[in-house]
Amino acid sequence: MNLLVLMIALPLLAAFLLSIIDRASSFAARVIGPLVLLATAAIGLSVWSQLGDAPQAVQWGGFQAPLGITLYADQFGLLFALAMTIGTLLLWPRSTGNQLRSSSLALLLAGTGSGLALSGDLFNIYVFYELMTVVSYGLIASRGTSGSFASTLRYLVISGFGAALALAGIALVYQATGTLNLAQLAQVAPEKLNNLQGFAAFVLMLVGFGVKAELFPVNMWVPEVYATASSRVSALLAGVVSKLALLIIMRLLILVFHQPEALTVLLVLGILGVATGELAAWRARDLNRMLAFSSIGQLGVMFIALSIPGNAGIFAALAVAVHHLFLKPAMFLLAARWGGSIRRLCGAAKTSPVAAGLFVLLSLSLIGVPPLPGFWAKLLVIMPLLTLDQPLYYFAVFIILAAASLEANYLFRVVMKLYDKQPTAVPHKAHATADLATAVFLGGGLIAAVFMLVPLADRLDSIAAQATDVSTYIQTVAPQSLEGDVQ
Amino acid sequence: MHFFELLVELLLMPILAFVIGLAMVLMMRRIGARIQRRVGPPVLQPIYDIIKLYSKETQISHGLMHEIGIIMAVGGYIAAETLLPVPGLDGLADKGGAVTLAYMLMIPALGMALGVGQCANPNGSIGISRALTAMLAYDIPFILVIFGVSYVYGTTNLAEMITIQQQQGVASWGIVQMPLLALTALLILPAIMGKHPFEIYVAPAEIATGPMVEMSGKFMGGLFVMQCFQLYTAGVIFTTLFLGGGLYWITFLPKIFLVVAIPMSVAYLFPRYRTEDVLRLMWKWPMLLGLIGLAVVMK
Amino acid sequence: MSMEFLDGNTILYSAAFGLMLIGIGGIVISNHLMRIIFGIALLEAGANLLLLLSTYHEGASAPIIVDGIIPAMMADPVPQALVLTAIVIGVGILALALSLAIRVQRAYGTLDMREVRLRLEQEICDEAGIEMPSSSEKPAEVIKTPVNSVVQQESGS
Amino acid sequence: MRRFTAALFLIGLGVMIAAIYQHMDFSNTALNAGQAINSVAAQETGAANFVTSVVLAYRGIDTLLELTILFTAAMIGGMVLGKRRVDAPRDPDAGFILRTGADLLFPLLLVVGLYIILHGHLTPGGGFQGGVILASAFFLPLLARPGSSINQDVISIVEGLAGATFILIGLLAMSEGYEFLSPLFDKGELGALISAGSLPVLYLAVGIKVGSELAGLLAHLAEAEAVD
Repeated sequence: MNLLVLMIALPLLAAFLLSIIDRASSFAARVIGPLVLLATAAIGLSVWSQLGDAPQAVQWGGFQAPLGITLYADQFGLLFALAMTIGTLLLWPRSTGNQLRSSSLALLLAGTGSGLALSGDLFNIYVFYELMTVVSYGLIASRGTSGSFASTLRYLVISGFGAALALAGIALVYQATGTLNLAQLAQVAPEKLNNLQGFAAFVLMLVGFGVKAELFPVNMWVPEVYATASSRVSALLAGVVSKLALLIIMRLLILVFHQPEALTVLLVLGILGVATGELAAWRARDLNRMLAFSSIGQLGVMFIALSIPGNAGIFAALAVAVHHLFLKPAMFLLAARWGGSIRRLCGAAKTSPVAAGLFVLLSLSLIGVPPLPGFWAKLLVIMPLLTLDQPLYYFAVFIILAAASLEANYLFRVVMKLYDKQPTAVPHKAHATADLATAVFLGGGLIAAVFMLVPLADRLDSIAAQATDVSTYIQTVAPQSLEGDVQ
Repeated sequence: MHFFELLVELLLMPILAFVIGLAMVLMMRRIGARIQRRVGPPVLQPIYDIIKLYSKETQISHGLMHEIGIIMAVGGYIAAETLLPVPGLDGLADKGGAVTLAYMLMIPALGMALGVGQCANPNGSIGISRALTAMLAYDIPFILVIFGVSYVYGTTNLAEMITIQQQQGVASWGIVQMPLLALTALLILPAIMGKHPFEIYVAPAEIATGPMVEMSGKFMGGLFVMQCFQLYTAGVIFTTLFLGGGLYWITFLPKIFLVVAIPMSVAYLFPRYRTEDVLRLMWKWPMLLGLIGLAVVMK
Repeated sequence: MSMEFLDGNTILYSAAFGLMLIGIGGIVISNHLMRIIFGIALLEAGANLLLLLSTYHEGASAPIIVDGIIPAMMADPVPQALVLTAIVIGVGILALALSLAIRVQRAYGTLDMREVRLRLEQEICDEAGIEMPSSSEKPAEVIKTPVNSVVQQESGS
Repeated sequence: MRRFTAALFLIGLGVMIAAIYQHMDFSNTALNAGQAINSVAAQETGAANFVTSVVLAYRGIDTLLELTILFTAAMIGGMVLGKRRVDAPRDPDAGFILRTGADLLFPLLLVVGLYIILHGHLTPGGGFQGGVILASAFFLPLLARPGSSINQDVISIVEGLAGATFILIGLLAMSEGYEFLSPLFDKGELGALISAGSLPVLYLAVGIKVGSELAGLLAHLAEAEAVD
């Protein structure tokens, strides 16, 4: 028995019962969601503290792997599960007309995200992923404008396309190996998936799971959705949910797919993502879409990092992901009141000096100005790229550096407007206290990271090392062999 | 002991850079004067200028951000100096490398943007948005150069680059090995230095608008100091990448002065470019040259 | 692998891949939202069939014990359970897509994807207070609403 | 141009699929998780229908999640479609045949649906299939009488309780010291109606939940105002 499953089960239970609770007491319905998430976060933290170097595996229903479904908790997965839970808590969606539904959706998102981060079964990952997708449709559409419906529908089309492809990829994997358990796949993959079929399965799943990770060809939804969804939802999607999709791709790369071609595919798509995302952000004239495009670019950097073979790549991708996890939600929260045309921002620093200062700090970190954490994260990507000594990897370095100067350009265009003293016709509204407090909290995390760089890097390194430790994964899950016990 | 040595180096490097930068400013002005058939300022003029600027009353200050901006602009360069290896002083060069340097050189422009953005002057904003665009214009070819060079030497460590070039003689100098990239760097050098003919965003003295109007007294002094560092940095980077750096100041100094002098004397012959044209120019010719150069060295 | 042209596997796998191709074709080529949604449904059907085929072999009986008799060769129950799950998920998403399509149709008066995109872009730009960037592509011919004229006025002023 | 690119893309995809197909190994049928389940499922779960064992026991969490997906989809559907305006035009009344047929079929569908749900662990079928039949039982009258409507409040209570039951059974297993969603109760005789421990209870919850959610979703769609 392990309490870890409660991180998934409790939010689902609360979400199911929320409308019934609301009938009894609307106050209870308002507070129960955050309370449940606090409880699950506490469970996650307690498991984290006892985790140490030994990952844990839980079999749902007590059935032996690979027959049942495995829940695999290492620091890597648990980190993102906690990020999802705490992130949802911080960015608890507010909606005027649909508060009850929004609360249910937020609970579902937290539970699903934790499950996605911890799941050790291929099809189970697919189901979790689909649920998270559906929940994000709801969160986007909960704004209730016709634009949010249209962008949800377009998102749904791309997502549905990707999900079906991922399903086909899973079919190919099961066809080749006869198992869906990641640990067992890790055992048999070198023998059975190191061929064209395995590569095809990887590409199909990459496209499928890449939709949420804002992978290059399937990220057309990003600017529309982030421009039409409420800013808290955008912050959740761009900050946390995209990282979870990335985590799946990382897991698949580490455990199942070892083809060198797979890395090349990632590298090329990553480069294209960075180039298109940053150029589009440079051209964007409204803050929401600028941030959305820049998020595409950042995820492109993570894909480039993933394409570095071995431990260094996972470490670098993890560092960039964690940095982005703090940074993007804060930026979207600031964009809550500053959304719309950049030109309208003239002089906004006057009404909200704290927010403006914070925006400067976040921008500097995003560009990668030393000594802010963003710089070290990017350096972790660039350095191993340079040692690989291949033209395409060098080109990736060039793209990342060029992207940094583009970022500097467009972000400081915004900063300049903020500090412009010419008044605009419409006076600026100050930020909501909760938004600003959350953003300051996240920004404070960034600054704190500057002073704890070395221990932080060590910790991330150990997390990455644990994530890439395939043999421990197999030993912990210990799937029974399929040979012999068949008629 | 080791730590103390490093501390001295970190202090010494910016100071040296400042002094040499002052000399470069003087040289640049003299060149400009010669081309325009004037006598030019006396030897100590840059020092007089700084004293004058700092002793003048600061007429207007736009609050904290304004000052932070200038501090960032100068500080960025000071930090960059500690990353640039010069004869006898390595500083942080073997820790940072070319990539860190590329990021560092972005800071001053951002600092300027931050500071000037705070001013009420709309023309200041225009000037800064031009400055940012100009930065974008030269940064992309600049990065192209940096990574072509690191590809050839197989390292991003500037100190190692110097060692390689010094040990293997002139034939291994960057300018011989990759002339096209060197030419690219030379083309963008005036833009990196923020000098003629790519300086419309600064528009010093002649035009009564632009960011400089808001910079009086100590701010102007800060910018003047920054200019010294700017010239010095550009010269040292080029020398390190392409001219073998230097083991002794006696060979190193002529190189960096030459690097600054040559593009300056040519650049003074051209009229100023508009910012859009800078972007077009930079992304066309130096980019093209850089890409060809890259193709040549990567084969 | 059998080289016969029309063995069971060939036909079944062709059906699965064919359904997927038709579905993708519908999504990629068509502009009408309903057709795109049906394309997704077809693509899902193909993927489900592929999943079901993954451990298919001829002559296996259903994995059910009837009257205590255990069949000699039983089909693999896992893909069946997976496909059941996948179908239900597909139904949920399909219903959601249709609900959204109803609302989009009500708001924009059209289900043409290009036009929906254009209107969406217009809406985002209006909300943000910026001019819509003029596209180099030629505008969709079906547009009757004065989207273009608004753009021209704005850029002219 | 766009269509040309699309066609090119499709051709490329076709070639890729053909290549995969050429390399695919069709003989791989012996060694897989499903066959392993076939050999142990009867003892471990006590259900005669092994697919049910997989759906509810071995992969029970998948089932919980797909229920949640349906729940979420129904909830979002309600949110997106919104309430019907009072003065919105109604569909014309259905004819006599449909009305009578709906009335006649209602009890039959109810019985068949429940039968299929309750025999899910023995015969093909189960909560999902039976749930769909239940949903159609409640949906048919809506088609027959366009003015009438399903009480969405009741539906939301029923689906919430059914979903909670599923999770609570899982938590019950945890409180007894097993893992979440472990099979509970006496397994009984293989093939009997009352057997397989907690699986039929779970399937009943699934059936009711699927039925109420689909009915709610269909009702929302049917209620949606026709476009003028």
